Order: sequence, then structure tokens, then C-alpha cells
Amino acid sequence: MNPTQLDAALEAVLFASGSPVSLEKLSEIFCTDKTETADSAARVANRLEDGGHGIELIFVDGSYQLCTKACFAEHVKKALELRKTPPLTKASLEVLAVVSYNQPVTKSFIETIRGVDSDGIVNSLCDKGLIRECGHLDAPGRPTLFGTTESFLRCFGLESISRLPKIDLEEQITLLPDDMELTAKGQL
Amino acid sequence: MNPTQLDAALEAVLFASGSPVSLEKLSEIFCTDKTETADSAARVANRLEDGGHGIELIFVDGSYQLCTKACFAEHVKKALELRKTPPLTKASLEVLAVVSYNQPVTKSFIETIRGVDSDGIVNSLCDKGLIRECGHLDAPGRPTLFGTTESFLRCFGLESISRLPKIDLEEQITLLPDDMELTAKGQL
Amino acid sequence: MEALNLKLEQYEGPLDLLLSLIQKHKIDIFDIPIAELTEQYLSYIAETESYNMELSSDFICMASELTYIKSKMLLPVVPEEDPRKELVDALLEYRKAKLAAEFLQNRADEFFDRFTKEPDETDGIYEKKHSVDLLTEAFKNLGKRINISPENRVELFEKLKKERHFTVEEKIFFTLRFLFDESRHEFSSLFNACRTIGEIVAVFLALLQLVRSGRVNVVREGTETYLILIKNLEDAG
Repeated sequence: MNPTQLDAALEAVLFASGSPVSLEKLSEIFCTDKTETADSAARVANRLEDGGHGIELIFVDGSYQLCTKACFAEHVKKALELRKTPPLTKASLEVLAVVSYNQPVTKSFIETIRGVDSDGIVNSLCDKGLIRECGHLDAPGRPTLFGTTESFLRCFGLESISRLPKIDLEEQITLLPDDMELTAKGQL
Repeated sequence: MNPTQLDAALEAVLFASGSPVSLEKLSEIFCTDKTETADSAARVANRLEDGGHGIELIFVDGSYQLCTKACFAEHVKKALELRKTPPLTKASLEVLAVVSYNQPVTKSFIETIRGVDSDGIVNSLCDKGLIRECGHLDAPGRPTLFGTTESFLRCFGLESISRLPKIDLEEQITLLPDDMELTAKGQL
Repeated sequence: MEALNLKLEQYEGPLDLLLSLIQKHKIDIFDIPIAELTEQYLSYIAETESYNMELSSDFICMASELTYIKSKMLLPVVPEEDPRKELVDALLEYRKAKLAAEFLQNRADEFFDRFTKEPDETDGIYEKKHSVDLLTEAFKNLGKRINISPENRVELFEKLKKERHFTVEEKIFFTLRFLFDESRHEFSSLFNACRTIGEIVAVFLALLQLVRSGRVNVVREGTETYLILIKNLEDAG
């Protein structure tokens, strides 16, 4: 391989790896000596420094890695969030409804109300930061209790849990008074 | 953002996302109109074509994605410690052909065309992410329907399913016209 | 007839084999001399079998189908539809698939080995905005469900919350105290003070632990069972 090909191959390998790759391993992959590999990495790093590139090559702890330039963090975050957050499913909303109206609740309470296993959904809502563990029920097995988070309030434009619309058993929803709705909107 | 910054940001976002990002999403992230975004993608794609780069920008099914150039596959596989992936078998290619040209299709349709049991191959292509379940046929037994994935398009260098050439029975494959370039460059 | 130096493994199935035979003998697919083709097909099958190679049922199936078509062609009455039509259609469809597969093979050679990258990790906090109606709506739907299944009432859980619970540990102390005088106690008397099934279970589990650790001896005399506390551990057994 000539230097240009080596540079390109190195870029390809670092890209596909995602995580850091050591100088040794790179040299092994390309059958080059370490100086050659390091030189190639330096050339690639140099070229990526150009303002038209959004990624850079960093050297940490004897390993090379490609990563996005810090100045694009905001765009990257936006992109990953858009990707990572498909809208909440009907099942997730149900669990959120149970948790928000009855908190703190255990998983088995949620399952009793919903009539279906809700383990996966509870975990995924925890990962999403919409609910969190908030203690243990003083009962056999000391089951974990779950409650909603501040992110949850932000997400649904609520100032506090007490602002959740009241629901009576006739399945009528008492609507938010107009002024309260405005407050909620103000949170958006 | 000026065009250079936009190019860099686009590269960063596509790098971080890994998976394809649609033109719409990119425009939303950068607050640009679609033409601007497409122009930027075309510039990035163009620049990455340079022999010194190991990655390329491709346009698949309305979305952009960064991937390594095929010519560095050997090195990448070594880095990822992938066993030499066996090339697709004749049988796999036949199943892919039937699915891609007739999707969505059921297993029994595939078997009718091929004249042999294709269960194992269908499953292994699902595992490879080249085809996927995409619903059920509204018929007795509600058999599963299969279609191709975005990975399929990428792996076969197709911008979309509509780019599959017509096949006539004179055994001539209508080749893709040259202008149907399959990288994002075609978007210019 | 020309020797068939064809190997089974190279064929995906009977249709593949038939297409090869058709190609090899430059047969017009739209006017297949079915008797000839059947003969060739069968001799191929026979040859494969003579090598003791296993034939998939698909190949056998096709053999019988070909024979059937052949016999139909021999009938003096002209059938309404060409008996070969179905086979020809299948062969044409399969040939299309093969051509498409060839195309895909060429594309794969060029494009298959492009690798993508895993998405970068994010903290994953959900930040989309929703109307609170979505929640009330979901709750409303659940409300219906609760009414449908009254046995799944919330009270069921409330009871669990209010009821007193007994641990095995506390019941171990209870049992030791109960047997402290080292005299014989009737087995059932240990449970006299128990108010709930849960408490009985806790006491029984405590007793099992004490017996296992050699602190309590269970003595059986006639129909009666007694419990005795062992103070000196060496007496256990």
C-alpha cells in the first residue's frame, strides 16, 4: 500500500471500529511498522482538521479513534435524540398514566391494573428518564417503587404532579381550567 | 452556518448516527431547506471520493449514510475480527431476488418460484438484516410477509427498490444507466 | 444420449436442473419436447441415485410431474390447455429469479463489503413534548379495564401494604423464647398464637431452621410430636 491508500484504509478501519484502536493493532492489520502507522494517522488527523470536516482523529492512551468535533455537539445531540426517541407507544403511555396517577407504585401494581406484563416498558421508561425508582414498598420482597421524574413533567408540560387533570370514575375527564393550560403551555 | 460549516456539521451528524438519516431529518437538524442539505451532502460525498479517504457518503432510500469503501473490506474485517464472511450463496441470492422483485412476499411464494424449501435461507437472511418481516398476508393462517431492508439496498448499491433493473425473458438484464450513480453525488 | 456429467449439488432444485438441461440441449422453452426432457431428467436422477447420493423430495416430485405431463401429452384427445403450460410458466418465473440473482451477485461484488458504524451513545433522556391529553386518554382506557375485571382491584394491593408481615428471623427468637424452659412442648402449641397463614408459615420456617442447626429436637411419641430446646449443642442429633 502506498501512503495514500494506507491513510484511506486507516480511516476506514477507525470508522468501522467506532471505538479506539491501538497503534499495535493497526500496524498488525496493515502489516506496517509502528512509525508508518503513526505517520499515516498523523496525516489523516491533519487532513480532518480542515474546517470542512466534522470529525477528527484523536490519540488517547496509545489508541486512535475517530469522533465528532466538539463544536458540532449540539447538532449531533439533536440527531441522536431524534433517532433515539420514537414517540411513546400506547403501552408506554398506559404505564406512565398508571405511574403518574398512583405514584409511588410497584411493577406488580402496574401489571395488575394493565393486566399484562409490563417489565420491559417500565425499564425502558426508566432508561428514558421519565420514571425512576424511588424507594421500596414495606412488603414481602420489598418491591421497588416507581414514580415520575422532572423530565416527565417537562415532557407533558406540567408544573407539578398535582396539575394532572382529575379523572373521576365516570370516565369523564375534568378539563384543565384555561389558565392552568396556559401555565402548562408555558413549560413547553 | 456557511456552506463549509454545514458540510462539517453534516459529516459529524452522519458519523454519530451511524445509521441512515433522512434528508428531511437532516434539514430539520440544521434548519436548512432540502436543497441546501442535499447540496451539502453532495459536496461531502464528492470530497470523500478522494483516494485518500476510506469512507464514502451514500444515498439510500431517501437517506444519507456514511460507510467504508468496499475496497478496504479486508482490513476492516481484520479489525472487527470478523470471520471471512462467506459470500452469499446462490440460494441466498435467489431468495433475495424473489423477495426484492416481488415484495412483500410470503415464504410459500418464494418456495413456489424456486421449487424448493427455502425456510432456512429466509431465516438466515432475516438474521443478516437483508430482509425482514413486514406484516401478514390477509389470508387463512395470516402468513408472514417479507420485504427487503435498507441494509439490502446498501449492500447491493441500490438507491431504492425502484432502481432494480427490469428483467426480460430474452435473458438480457437492462443495465442501470450510467447516470444512475449510486452515491449521494447523484443528488447534485 | 450424451453422458450427464452433472452434479446434484450444483443445482438449487429441480427447476434449476431442468433449466440447465434445456439450455444444454438448446431446447425451445416454449415448445418443450416433454418426452425427451423427461427421459433426460429421469436418467439424471437415476445416475445420482446410483452413486447412493441422497435426492431431495423436490427432485422426485418433479420426476412424477414430468411423467404425468408426458402421459397427458400422449392422450389421443387434445386437452384444452397445453399440459406443459404450468411447467413452462414455473420455468420462466424461475429463470427470471435466476437472472435477478445474477444481477444481485454482480452488485454484491461491488457493494456488499461496505461497513457502517454503530451509532454513538447518548444519555437517552426522553425530551419530546406531549400533550397531557395523551396521559388522561391512556388512563381513561385503563379505567374501563379495571371495571371489567373487579378481582384486579387496587385494594388487593392495599391489603398487602397494611397487613403486618412476619420475618423468619423474628419467629426464630419467638420459638427460642417459647421453648426456653427446655421442657417438652406439644408441636401444635407453637402455633397457638398465630393469627394468619403468613405467620404460621414464618413460624414453621423458623422451626425448620432451628431443627437444621440442631437447636431444637423433634421427638415423636406415639401419635404425639413434641419439641424440645437443646441448650448444649453437643446433645443435638
